[in-house]
Amino acid sequence: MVPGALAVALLTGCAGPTLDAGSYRQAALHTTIDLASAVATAELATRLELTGRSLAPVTSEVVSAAEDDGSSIAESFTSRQPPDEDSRALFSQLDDVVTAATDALTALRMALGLGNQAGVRQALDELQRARAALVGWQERLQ
Amino acid sequence: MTDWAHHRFTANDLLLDRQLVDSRGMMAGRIDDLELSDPEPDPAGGGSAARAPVLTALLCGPIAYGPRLGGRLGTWWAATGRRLRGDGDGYPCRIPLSLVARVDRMQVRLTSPRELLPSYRLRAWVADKVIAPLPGSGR
Amino acid sequence: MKKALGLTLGVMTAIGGFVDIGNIVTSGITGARYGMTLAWAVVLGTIAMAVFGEMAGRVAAVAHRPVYHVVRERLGVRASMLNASSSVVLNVLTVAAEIGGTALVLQLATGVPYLLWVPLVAAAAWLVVWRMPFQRMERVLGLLGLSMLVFVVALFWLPTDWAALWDQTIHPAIPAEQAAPTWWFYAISLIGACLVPYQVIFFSSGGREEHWSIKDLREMRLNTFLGFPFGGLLSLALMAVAVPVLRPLGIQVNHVGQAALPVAVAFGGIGLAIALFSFLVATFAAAAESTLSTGYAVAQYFGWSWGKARPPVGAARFQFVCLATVVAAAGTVLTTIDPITITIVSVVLGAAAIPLTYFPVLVVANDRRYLGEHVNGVVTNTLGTVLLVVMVVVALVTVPLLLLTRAGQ
Amino acid sequence: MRAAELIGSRVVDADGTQVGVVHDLHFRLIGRPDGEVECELDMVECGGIAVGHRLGYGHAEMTGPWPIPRLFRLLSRRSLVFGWSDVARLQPRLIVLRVRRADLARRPVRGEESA
Repeated sequence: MVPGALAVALLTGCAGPTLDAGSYRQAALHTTIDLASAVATAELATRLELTGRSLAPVTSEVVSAAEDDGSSIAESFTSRQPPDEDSRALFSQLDDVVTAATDALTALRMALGLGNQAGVRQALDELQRARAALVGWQERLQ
Repeated sequence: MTDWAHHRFTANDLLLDRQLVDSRGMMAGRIDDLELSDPEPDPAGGGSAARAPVLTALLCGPIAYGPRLGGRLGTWWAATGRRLRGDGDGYPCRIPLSLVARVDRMQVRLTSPRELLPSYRLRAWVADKVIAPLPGSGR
Repeated sequence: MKKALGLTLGVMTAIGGFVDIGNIVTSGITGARYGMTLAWAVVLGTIAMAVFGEMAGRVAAVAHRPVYHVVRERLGVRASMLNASSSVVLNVLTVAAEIGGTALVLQLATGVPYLLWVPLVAAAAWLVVWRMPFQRMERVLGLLGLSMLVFVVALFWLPTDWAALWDQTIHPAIPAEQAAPTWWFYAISLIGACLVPYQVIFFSSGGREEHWSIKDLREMRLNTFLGFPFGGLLSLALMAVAVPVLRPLGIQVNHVGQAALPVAVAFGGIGLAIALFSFLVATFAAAAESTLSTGYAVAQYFGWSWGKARPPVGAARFQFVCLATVVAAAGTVLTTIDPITITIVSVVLGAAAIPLTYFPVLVVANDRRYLGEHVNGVVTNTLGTVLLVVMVVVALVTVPLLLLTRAGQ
Repeated sequence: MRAAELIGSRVVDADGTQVGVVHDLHFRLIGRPDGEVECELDMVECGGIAVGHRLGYGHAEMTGPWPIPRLFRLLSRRSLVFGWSDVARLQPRLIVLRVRRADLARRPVRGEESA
């Protein structure tokens, strides 16, 4: 009973409201780390696929999972209310990077699904740029 | 007659919560409680000692187990046991000492196969109604 | 010759049977996130598992008492009831994690959503419990589980910086950018993944299923002192392959697929297929074994017949409990709670629950009336007591850490 | 009478002083003249803490692990035993003795006597 109750408590307790600028910054840092992880996962899986070192269903599963992760990270980022003007500025700068990353993940998943080689390569380039931006932000926010 | 490995022992050491094994070596439940003869009223009213109770039977099954668990869960457990019995008898399943072959450190061994014990009913019900109808149950 | 074969088989089965979804997930996460700085937790968990397994196996072989037999006799009705019921809840959670894990691996391999696989996996696990003879189950699944050695081989193929790995292993320190509570939380999850209550219940009950006696002590010890540590080595390999591949890219492991990618980097599609196959076997075997363990625990507690030696009608209530466990576990996964979360919660709570079964076994392993000359020696007792203290500390800090870190997020 | 009715009962002595709670029953085998063997409840054990006893630490055969046997033996030193002949009357969940607490024997640490 206790483990069950705990599990429920853990699963229902989602990200609470952000209170001050410091914790908003912290949350932004986590967004960049988690999103960079999703982007890198998709990149790695796709590069393996392009060099014939993977299995097609695995690649497509790993990429869709990364896309899902990316959109839920983006969603919790945008749903957080910036507490002050600085945070608001941080949000608008970071939002472009976050959107670029999630869009590229979606584009990659679609191109893979269609077997569109050129689309895959283009999405990979976008992912690489998005990841570089995210890593840059990580260093700034740390 | 019961073969006792020890001639002095305590309930916790050799009897309570021990495994019952039937005459063919099959598991036959645990000893949930012990039945003792009722203490005889002291005729002298405090002078000479009354005769000490003696062990008469081993008790098992939910009706014996419930009171040992205690609390609301124990009461519920015993009540469920009574309902499953269905014959309105509120007394636990008894295994008289005459059915006990040997008591030692390893186990309590009975003289009869478990199918002949009164505590066998629930098991038989699960076996017949739930398990046997499934394919490959071995029946 | 036949004897030697039996010994080897036993050890190999112990290796293959050691790793389950808990090890796959926690090793993958920690390797990617912390490098080898938490390797000590796997070593500690594996030592504890070997010591505990050896004691439980000895009590099963000499005193003919599997774990929950001992628990009821030693703790009395009330304490053992609490003990057995928390163990059952935890086991159901573990079975859910294993079924969910198997289904996730199948989704990876086929693209069919895991929720569709859950009923099939549950039914297959139940069939193994229902009909497959014990030894065949243990050997087939254990030996196929050895395919996980592909992770060890991959480590030699990848650009592994052995000196750095070793340095992180022997100088455990919390990486600068990481929070301390989370690092400790994952330490506990690794200990919990190695030292799983169901595995000890399974090991000692399996000893009774195979009619161990004093003459089998040597074989039992080989299994625990060689098989389990080699299993621990597999866990370390799962952790280590993440270090050269995932960590430099900042990839955190949230899915089973990510944990298998390093093998694809090393060996391509074939390697990946073997890695997924090994995940499939390990999680499926664990689903069957943890289901059986629930049946063992309940049946031993009440003194019912149990085991796979006789047809199901001969152990009806035992089989009924196993069936109910599979149904409850499959139902838990079908609520769409993320199986990875179930896994982490189950290994961490498992670490907290270890003293419940460990302590009674430690006590009985010291009882001359049961074990005669085979009681614990000074070394086992010293080790056993130190580990008991460690496990009690782990149990006390687990729930606070679980809540503080939101299950390691 | 059932064992569960005795175990867990409170025990008070002749003066009404608390003696403890029953945690075990001691039996001995006695041969009757007709050759039957009966298993007689000859002593009742009571005390504050039953855990150590329940785990088996009332017996000298428990060899470790250090320091648990010593600890539990220390705790069980407070256990007392009385014979059935010391019982004045039985009430639900209560046993009244006819002797005083100070006159009761300490529980001996011993092994079983084999038949």
